[in-house]
Amino acid sequence: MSANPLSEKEVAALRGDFPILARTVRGGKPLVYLDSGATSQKPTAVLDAERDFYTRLNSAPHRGAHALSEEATAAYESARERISAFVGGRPDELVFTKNATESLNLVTHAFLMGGHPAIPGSERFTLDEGDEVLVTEMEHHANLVPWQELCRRTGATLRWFPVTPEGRLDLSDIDTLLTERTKVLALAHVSNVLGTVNPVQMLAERAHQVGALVVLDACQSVPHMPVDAPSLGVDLLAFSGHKMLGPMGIGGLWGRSEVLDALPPFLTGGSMIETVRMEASTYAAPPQRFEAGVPMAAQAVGLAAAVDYLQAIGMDRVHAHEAALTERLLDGLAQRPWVRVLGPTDMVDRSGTVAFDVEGVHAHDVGQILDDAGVAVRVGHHCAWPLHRALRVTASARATFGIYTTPAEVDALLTALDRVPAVFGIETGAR
Amino acid sequence: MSANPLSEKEVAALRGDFPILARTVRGGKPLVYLDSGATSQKPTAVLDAERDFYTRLNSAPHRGAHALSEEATAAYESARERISAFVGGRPDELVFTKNATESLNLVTHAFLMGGHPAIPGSERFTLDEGDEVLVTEMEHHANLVPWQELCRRTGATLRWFPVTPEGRLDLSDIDTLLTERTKVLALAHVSNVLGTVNPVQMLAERAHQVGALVVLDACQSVPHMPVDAPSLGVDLLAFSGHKMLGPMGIGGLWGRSEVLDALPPFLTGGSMIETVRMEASTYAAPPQRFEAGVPMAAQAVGLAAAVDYLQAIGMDRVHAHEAALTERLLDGLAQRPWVRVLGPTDMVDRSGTVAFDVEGVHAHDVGQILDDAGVAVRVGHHCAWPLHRALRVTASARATFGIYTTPAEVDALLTALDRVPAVFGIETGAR
Amino acid sequence: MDLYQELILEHSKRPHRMGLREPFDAEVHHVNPTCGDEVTLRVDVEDGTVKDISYDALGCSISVASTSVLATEVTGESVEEALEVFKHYRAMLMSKGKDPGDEEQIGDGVAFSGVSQYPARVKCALLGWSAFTDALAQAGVDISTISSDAAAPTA
Amino acid sequence: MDLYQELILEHSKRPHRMGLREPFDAEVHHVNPTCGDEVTLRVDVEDGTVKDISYDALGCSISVASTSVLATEVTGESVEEALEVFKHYRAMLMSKGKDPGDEEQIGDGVAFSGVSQYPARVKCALLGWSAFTDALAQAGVDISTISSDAAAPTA
Ligand SMILES: Cc1ncc(COP(=O)(O)O)c(C=O)c1O
Ligand SMILES: Cc1ncc(COP(=O)(O)O)c(C=O)c1O
Ligand code: FES
Ligand code: FES
Repeated sequence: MSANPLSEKEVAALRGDFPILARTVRGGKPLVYLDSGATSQKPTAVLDAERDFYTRLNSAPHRGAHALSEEATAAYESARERISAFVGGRPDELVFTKNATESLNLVTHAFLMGGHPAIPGSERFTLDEGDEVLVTEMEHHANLVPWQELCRRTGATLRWFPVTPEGRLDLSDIDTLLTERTKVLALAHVSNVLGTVNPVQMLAERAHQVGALVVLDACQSVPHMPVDAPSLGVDLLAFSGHKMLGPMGIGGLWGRSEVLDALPPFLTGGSMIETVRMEASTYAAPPQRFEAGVPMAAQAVGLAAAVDYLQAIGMDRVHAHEAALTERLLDGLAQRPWVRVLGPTDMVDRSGTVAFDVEGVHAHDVGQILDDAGVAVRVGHHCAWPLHRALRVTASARATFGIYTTPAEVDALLTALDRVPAVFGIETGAR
Repeated sequence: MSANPLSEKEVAALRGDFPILARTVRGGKPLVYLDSGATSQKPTAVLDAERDFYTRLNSAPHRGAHALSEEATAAYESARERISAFVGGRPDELVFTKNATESLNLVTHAFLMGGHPAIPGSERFTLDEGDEVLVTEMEHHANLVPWQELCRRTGATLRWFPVTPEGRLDLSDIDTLLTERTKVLALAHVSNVLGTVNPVQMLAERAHQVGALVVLDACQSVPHMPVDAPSLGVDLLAFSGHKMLGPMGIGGLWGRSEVLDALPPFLTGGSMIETVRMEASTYAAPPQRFEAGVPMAAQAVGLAAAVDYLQAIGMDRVHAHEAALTERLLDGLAQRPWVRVLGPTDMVDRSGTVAFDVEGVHAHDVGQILDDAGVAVRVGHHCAWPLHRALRVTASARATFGIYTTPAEVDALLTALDRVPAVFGIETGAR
Repeated sequence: MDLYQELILEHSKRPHRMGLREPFDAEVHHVNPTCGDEVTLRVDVEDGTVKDISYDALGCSISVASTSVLATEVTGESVEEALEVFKHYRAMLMSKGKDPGDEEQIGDGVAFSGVSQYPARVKCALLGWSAFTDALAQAGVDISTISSDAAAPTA
Repeated sequence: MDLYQELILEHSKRPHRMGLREPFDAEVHHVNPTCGDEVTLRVDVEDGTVKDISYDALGCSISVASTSVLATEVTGESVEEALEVFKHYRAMLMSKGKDPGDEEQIGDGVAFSGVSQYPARVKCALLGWSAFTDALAQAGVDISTISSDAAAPTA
């Protein structure tokens, strides 16, 4: 990608759209928000879009014939169209969920139905003893625990690609791991700890050769780089709105039409039905089949505004901006031998997520020192506990970026970090 | 309840808090919003609370140690405390969901686990052939279809209380319907079509005598009258935020501690875990066990503001206000013999939901004539298709109220309704 | 309100060609999930001509009238012509008021042009017509000239 | 920052009474799910007196130091006194800065008063202590004087 990073002036202008960035913490220190990987900040345009929905159109979409409901339905469906297009999909290929976690559970629960009598083709989504689900050791709990539960309940076996010490997928055993027994390959596009960008296209191709369904956790790619679901070759793709400048409480599940068509419903209730009798019901076509109850229409409208905002910048430029910040941080950390970076230390197939460990100091204590300087990073296992075990650390500190992050903020992190050795009395190897 | 209805002046003042009520539809006609049962309008205080969260505290609650995350966590948990108290609960008795539909599915899916090895006491939530689930014929699809699916998958039998022509539960066969075989009684507190208030306390007592779990769909009671879950004697209680002046995308499930403690998890993923290994995981205590993924914290804060707003008015006064409107509408409809009211025509155990049928004219056509006059009512089966079948109508028109509804709006509905016979050439029996 | 044209009200009160008749090549049953309305519709196709459309409809004035107009306009036409009429009729309904409909092409179907302003009612005006194209397909007629989303518009 | 008192840093670097010893009446294993930190803790109770607290702790400075202070302060006390110390210590942590802690009551525990300003760290300062009260309960001690939510505060 040869796009230019954002200029200092551009970022400064952008920051004006995020009122929270002007606030101070811990007794007057300017907020340095380096936790966008957990959740991003929201531009005024997104907040305005939501408020506009509430103050002009608010009513239940797909549930009325009156003027307000017509307008709310149109706004909701226009949001679906724009957000689906953002990941390369058609309007009816996008299901709204509350977050990526629900999107992934929607898929694992489909397999628990053991095929649904009212959904032709749903027999495809069954798992039995002897079948296998393949994940990776770097998965977020959201793309691991649901598969564990699914395997526990169906008798299928969970297998996983291990992670190399450098934080890449170890594919050396691919021929024994990805076989005719594999019914599902579920993996992260980008690791939320290591920043590693996985070779999705290649793996999806291999998985399809053995007839497996490919489920992509795109939580950490969709907000940060151009993502085109069809050309990645995956079958289903989950993402979260709140990580991509959108409101909380909304996520997405993109699915190829043929796949969604055959997928049994998950949550059942109003508006996902075709006919209901006391004895039994039949179900609507996707995406409605998966959207039971009054949907988060205001949040969909807000997320569409977020997508518009990102597209106005250009996702290749968003990516270039964050890559520049990542490089700056990796360079700075490389000069501090008492810091160990988890994950790739170069920029090849790497995204803007930098986790690190100060040897001899617990990540929570590191984070506390940074926080005291106004620098907000995430500490802990970041919902990727098995990955931390594999890398032989209990926890790490993690800096993540957004379009509003500045090089000066990276430097502020490094400066604050330099207080750590003194406070906790560890050797820095300097002097 | 002897509380006073809101005075004209009070309602006029309140309406200033709902900017949407000032808008016009269909070529300049003032909006007369009589569809609050589908979703309520939101006061500025709620929109401000959400926006304030986003512009001051936005970050992922329960996922960080930095200042912002601490503040967001505190705001989120304070919201839980206030909202739980609103239905008579303790803080850890309230689970946040995306809507009432998810709340109810959370319960039905718990039974699909067949008991969870990691949750002591969860064996209680199992269903087998021979077991029965008892619902009513007046349920919203959200409290019917999930139980159908559960019965289909476990081999249990779904039974139901029928509805009398007057729109009350027909309890004459209670002794054959509610028996030792009954494992769950799931019912609506208030019908979203008929306005009928069901005798929950008595039924819960009877159900507990046979050892059944009692699940209450309180979607149409919590927003409109004082509700105290513990004194109703139910085990679990579901409601939706968007129907009670709160934001879209948030719902609640209140549960007695002992019940929640033993309930297996539903959605799995981040932040609902205790420990995670590749092989298996263990789960957190409620309410965290049921809140996988980044939650809708901003919406929780908004909903807490809605609860504050309602409490400042007083739920007994809210109820009195809506009762006065209901009586006015029922009186007006009684003077129009060509209109048939579905549900009780007096005010005994009746809430502010008035569904009606103009004989010889389809509800959608009735709704269209009203809409043309700016009057927004809901038309169709209102997600209660079996109830409509039982009452021998395909569809109905339904007016529902909020605290901002005025007597003049009820009159506007009646005036607009009077156009219907002329347009569709039906006999009114007048003159 | 442009919606309730006199012609619509008349057809809805006295639907033409109603009832289920023999012989027929295919019978379908379509439901509008949002309102619960239903139509059962039969087609009799002979030598590429729509010989009969018979139906039983339970629904709003728009859905009943549009099914009645369908039966009136299309019976006796060739299947190609019938599909052409459908395409033009649907285009008008989907146009949000931009396409007033051409009487040359869709005959009395133009009475439904007002429906396009009311998205929630577009399904009503298509209920019988979607059933018809579905029935044609089940009778072995190639309906690929109308796009695949035709049968199930999401309004 | 009031958090990292000298005493905390010292205890975290050189935790007192660490290691798992015999004899013991109960052993528990507690985990802090948000960070993955763990503590294994044993108590030896004799004639109503806490004879020994031995432990293995993997965690942040706050959790290690607080477990070390626990072992130092409470070993040799009667179980009643130990539970009293716990109650006062917890009250201080939960006070959001309002209760500075009383050295008479909780000894070196007062060094942790700064933690109450950092809600995300309260769990750290309680990890070892919750394990301790849990271990007492498992050893058959009546711990009802401390309320039931004590063992699992939701910070
Ligand atoms: C009685 C009743 N139950 C359940 C629901 C479902 O609520 P939601 O759509 O918010 O999930 C509704 C409203 O739609 C309702 O009125
Ligand atoms: C890679 C990855 N997957 C899944 C999730 C879960 O997303 P959410 O919490 O929005 O459901 C996250 C973020 O928390 C993530 O980073
Ligand atoms: S309202 Fe049912 S088809 Fe028109
Ligand atoms: S960070 Fe884990 S116990 Fe303190």
